[in-house]
Amino acid sequence: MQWESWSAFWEMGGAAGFVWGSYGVTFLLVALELVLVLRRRKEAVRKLLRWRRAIGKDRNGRTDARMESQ
Amino acid sequence: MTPSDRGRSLFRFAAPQVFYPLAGRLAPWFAALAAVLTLAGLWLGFFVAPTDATQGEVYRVIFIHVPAAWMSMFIYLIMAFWAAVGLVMNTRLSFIMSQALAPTGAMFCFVALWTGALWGKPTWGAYWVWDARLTSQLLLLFLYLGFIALTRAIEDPRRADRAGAIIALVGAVNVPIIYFSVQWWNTLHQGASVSLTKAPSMATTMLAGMLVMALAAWAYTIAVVLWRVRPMILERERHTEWVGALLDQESTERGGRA
Amino acid sequence: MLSTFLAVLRRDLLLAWRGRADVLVTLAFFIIVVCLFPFGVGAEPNLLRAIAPGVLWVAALLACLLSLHRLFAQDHVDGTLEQLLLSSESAVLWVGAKVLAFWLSTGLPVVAVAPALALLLDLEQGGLPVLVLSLTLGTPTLALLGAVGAALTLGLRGGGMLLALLVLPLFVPVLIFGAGAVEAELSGTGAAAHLLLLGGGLAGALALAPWACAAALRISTE
Amino acid sequence: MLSTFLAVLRRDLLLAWRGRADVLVTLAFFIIVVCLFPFGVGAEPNLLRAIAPGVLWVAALLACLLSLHRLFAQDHVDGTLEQLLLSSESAVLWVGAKVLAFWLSTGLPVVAVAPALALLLDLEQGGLPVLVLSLTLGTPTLALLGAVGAALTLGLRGGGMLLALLVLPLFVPVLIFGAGAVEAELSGTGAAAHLLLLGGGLAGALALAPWACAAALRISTE
Amino acid sequence: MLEVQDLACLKGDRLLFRDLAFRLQAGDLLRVAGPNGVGKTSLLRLVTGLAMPEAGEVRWQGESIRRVREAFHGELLYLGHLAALNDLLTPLENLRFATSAVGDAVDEEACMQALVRIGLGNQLDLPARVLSAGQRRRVGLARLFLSAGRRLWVLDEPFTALDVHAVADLAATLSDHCAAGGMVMLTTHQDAPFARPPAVLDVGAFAC
Amino acid sequence: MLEVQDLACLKGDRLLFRDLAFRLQAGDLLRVAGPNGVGKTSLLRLVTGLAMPEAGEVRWQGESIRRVREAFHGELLYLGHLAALNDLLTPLENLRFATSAVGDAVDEEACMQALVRIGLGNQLDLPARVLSAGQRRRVGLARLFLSAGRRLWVLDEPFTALDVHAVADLAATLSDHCAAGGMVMLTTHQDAPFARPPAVLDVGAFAC
Ligand code: HEM
Ligand SMILES: Nc1ncnc2c1ncn2[C@@H]1O[C@H](COP(=O)(O)OP(=O)(O)OP(=O)(O)O)[C@@H](O)[C@H]1O
Ligand SMILES: Nc1ncnc2c1ncn2[C@@H]1O[C@H](COP(=O)(O)OP(=O)(O)OP(=O)(O)O)[C@@H](O)[C@H]1O
Ligand SMILES: [Mg+2]
Ligand SMILES: [Mg+2]
Repeated sequence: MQWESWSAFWEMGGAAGFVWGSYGVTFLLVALELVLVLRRRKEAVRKLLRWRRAIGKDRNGRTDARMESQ
Repeated sequence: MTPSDRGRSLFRFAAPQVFYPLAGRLAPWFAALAAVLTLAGLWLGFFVAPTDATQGEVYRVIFIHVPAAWMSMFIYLIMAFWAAVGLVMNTRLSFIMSQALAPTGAMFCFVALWTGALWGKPTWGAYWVWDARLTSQLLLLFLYLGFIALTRAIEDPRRADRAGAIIALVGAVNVPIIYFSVQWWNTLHQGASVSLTKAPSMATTMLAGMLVMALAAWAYTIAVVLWRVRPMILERERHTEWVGALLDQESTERGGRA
Repeated sequence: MLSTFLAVLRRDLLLAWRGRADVLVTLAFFIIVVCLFPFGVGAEPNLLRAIAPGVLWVAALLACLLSLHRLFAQDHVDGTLEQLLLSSESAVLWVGAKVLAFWLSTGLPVVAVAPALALLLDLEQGGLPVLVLSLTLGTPTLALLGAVGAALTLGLRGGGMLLALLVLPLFVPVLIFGAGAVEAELSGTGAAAHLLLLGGGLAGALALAPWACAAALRISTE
Repeated sequence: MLSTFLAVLRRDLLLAWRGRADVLVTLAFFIIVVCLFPFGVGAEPNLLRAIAPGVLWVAALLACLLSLHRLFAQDHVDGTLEQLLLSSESAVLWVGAKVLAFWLSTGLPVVAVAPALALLLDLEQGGLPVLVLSLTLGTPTLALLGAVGAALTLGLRGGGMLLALLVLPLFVPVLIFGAGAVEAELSGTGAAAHLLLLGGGLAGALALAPWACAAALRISTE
Repeated sequence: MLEVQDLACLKGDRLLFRDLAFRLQAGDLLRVAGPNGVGKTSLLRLVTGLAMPEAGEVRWQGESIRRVREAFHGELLYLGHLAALNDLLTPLENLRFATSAVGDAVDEEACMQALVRIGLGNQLDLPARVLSAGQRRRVGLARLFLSAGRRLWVLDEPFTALDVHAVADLAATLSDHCAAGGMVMLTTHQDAPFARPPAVLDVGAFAC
Repeated sequence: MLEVQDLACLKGDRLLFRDLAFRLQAGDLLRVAGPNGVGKTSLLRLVTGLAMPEAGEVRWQGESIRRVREAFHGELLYLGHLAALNDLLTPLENLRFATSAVGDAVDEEACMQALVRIGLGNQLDLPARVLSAGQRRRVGLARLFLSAGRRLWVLDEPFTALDVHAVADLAATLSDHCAAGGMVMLTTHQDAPFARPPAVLDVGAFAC
């Protein structure tokens, strides 16, 4: 382990801006991509469900009704 | 032929139906692998690898810079490969794959540029020089953006698939041409005042960190692409019965939870 | 077989003639872009001379780029493209005819006035023949590559700009070798290698672009 | 009165949003043109630094020029313009709204990314604020002047190019003062005079261009 | 109300018609007739003030429309050959814009109802680009339901591309507008079931 | 001759029709009917091969048109909603190009006669831009007179914008083509005086 202290680690020998700037942006982008990708599926499912309801193919409308009556 | 037979023969794309659940099952494993490898790579990079004699600590950017640069190039090749498969075999899944790869490739491309620029300022004194490798990386970003912009601009998915495939292939033919032309262009003007190959010979721990991070990038890419492919499959196969059944199930689950 | 090729070629040239204003204006654009530089950069002769080949080539490239969207747009809007695609001839034929007519009516004039503009920017006289030769080899390549982009972006919103984004990375090698040829000649290295590569690029584009373009057109009109 | 202004502004911004790709692609075009220069001119940093303000301004001007034809073209083709001219409100109002929406969706992004590109060309940091200020004052002037040209060339064949020819002479003074401001700042003379002139130009254009544009539209649709 | 006097129209070197005159009063429905190319569209554009006549004058309430342009355009609804649709916007957005741009304050609900009434209830969210020929036409015609306040309707071939039901519907709407004191001037080559047979202006009779 | 099987057409989210099937034999005149937006134009484009079906097949002489594309297109004449006119060229130049581009060897004299016959004798030298709506349509239709050799005519709303005489004329031309062993498939919302009442294909019956 070559770091004397945590503060030395964060200073990165004076290159903090460059190193953490690189890592920060990279992980920010990765996080953003993950959020977008995972949200996209939920949105797609919601959109498709709305679409199925609109074209009246939603068999589940009936199942729901049955479940309520139970 | 009975009506129901006909209904089934209407939509006979078996592959997506198989691939969809498979992707859903595999993706978390790759994501976990990526997380573990990233942690290992960061530990190697920050706590095991020694300070560089000439550059000091700045060089630690290398652990994302190089894997990102590699990934951006690999991903373009894979993208073009799937595009070609799609055009030849006329399978929708291949087109979907190539479109799902593009954003991640563009992301890595941008990361390589960004980290390189931040690295360049302390080492070369400028964020950017028109070096051959840098320039071809920039053009690669444009190729990615063009592909994404084109496929997004076309609403009809079938047309978007094919048009995107054509531009991906044309781009793939051009990547080597660009690379060599840029190299030649640059060496004609200025002696290699800056050159990446002059980078310090690496300690083995550095190399190990870099390789582990590259593997992490691979695992991450696979996970993200599998996740991105799933909703794309759903949207395109929405007329099929299996998607219908799946959606019904999904909405019951939601209804049940509510 | 040849009849389709000739019919399309004849019509497109007739249209270019009928719309002479267009051709002249492509030229005018080329001239104006070149003339803008002294305004933007300042009138110092040494500086201008140093950037002259680059500016001329960039201007030629932009002039080509900006007229590209015209290549199929009108025919797409008025339905002519549909009719051509319903022709029983191979689409590669008439695509070739259209690109040829396009180059004759926009590329050739640019090549023709380039030497005059080079004199304006004080380019040394020795560079002129190489400039003309490099443009003669390079602009048809640009037209061929650009045609693929034009076909792909047909009828899309913001098509003109999207087109620019798609084809500019493809244009870069042509630009590098084109402008490079002139600079190499001026610096005494000799332009032969550059010109050979430009020629090779043209041959490659001739062999592949019409097919890609025909495929793209079928996709775009679906 | 304001309702027409707002309706047009809202719709045009909505359209810009709907066709986001467009806005992004205008930007991409700006970026690409700037990046082309090193390929044409060569990668020598000193040369690049010397031409940087000129190149940036010429690229901004071209990006504006190339999106100009979009300003009225679609509305003309689909008949919306006729309907707007049949509105009982003064045409100056909605012309103003259209130009404003146009600048917000194409000029503003260009102003926003210009500093990053300036770094790419290695422009000295001191010049950046002046560059941004000069573009902020200059690009709306370009949009206003360009709108008159766009209105005059509406529906003409080769409109895009004719437009370029018409408005480029008007754009040249803006270019001279815009690029000049940055160069003056870098050479230590101070950019105040240039910026004042740019501001004056903007005020003048704001006062006159919408009227000219409205008149031109009436003529073009007759 | 609307009065046309001695109108002549020159196109290129061809004088399409001359000495054309008619007047339109509250409740009138006028069908401009004549074979293809006789000058019907040209006449309509003269009447709306979009084009200027070679000779003669168009008067609104006794005043030349060039002098009372604003008042006249406030009372006029013109639907030409072109549908005035932006391909990227939905029918609803197009309709809202079309009304508010000419200064009619119409709320979204009313626009929606007009579209549903004209049979585009299922296409409210589609971009206009993908609509069929008849559906595009209908979006333009939906403005009729929102423009009862405008007295003069000038329509160039409104029945084009419409199916039979829509034609009957439209004819009824036009008849109603006239019954309520409005004026309608239209061209068409098709027969339509108007409540009362319309007056006919044969442009061919004034051709040169 | 022309055989359509199990055709399905998907537009965006909407399956317009499925399981659509019909056949067309020498001498048949088929009118594709249905309300606006049901999918008539879409069907015509599938039949010509300009668009690809979601499912099903179009067969020409028993072979899928994708396999015999060239032979099929050599026998086909398609006139769509768009007139395929270049605004700068005269009707004569447009017509000559339209015929020679698809490989029909037609000389100038024949083109001129076709234009005169369709009533454009006075407009031979005008640029297409200034033609009236009906005149533009006629230039497209003039191709019919020069395409007797093409067996299958597919026409999308050919009667649009035509005046009554032209409609009668066109109907007669179509009837003649069928009588001579050709096939015609058209859409229209107007009635036209055909020699024999055409067979009707109601797309609405296959709608989903
Ligand atoms: C914006 C600036 C930069 C860009 C676009 C860029 C791009 C690239 C690319 C594309 C690669 C992969 C090349 C290959 O594997 O063949 C790479 C590798 C590399 N880069 Fe950069 N780079 C930039 C700046 C820098 C800087 C400033 C340094 C350090 C002084 C640097 C050091 C390295 C090293 C050491 C490698 C690995 C070399 C190898 O594996 O052969 N890069 N870079
Ligand atoms: N420059 C010109 N020179 C000669 N004739 C012209 C010129 N411009 C237009 N025309 C003619 O003027 C007429 C314009 O007619 P217009 O469009 O008003 O006809 P229309 O009655 O609406 O016909 P349609 O029923 O086909 O819509 C056409 O006959 C056209 O040929
Ligand atoms: N992306 C889409 N999403 C949903 N519906 C669509 C989409 N694209 C087209 N449509 C619908 O498909 C239909 C296309 O119909 P088409 O143009 O074939 O109609 P048509 O029968 O020719 O009608 P018309 O008589 O009006 O010409 C329209 O109803 C349109 O709304
Ligand atoms: Mg008319
Ligand atoms: Mg239709």
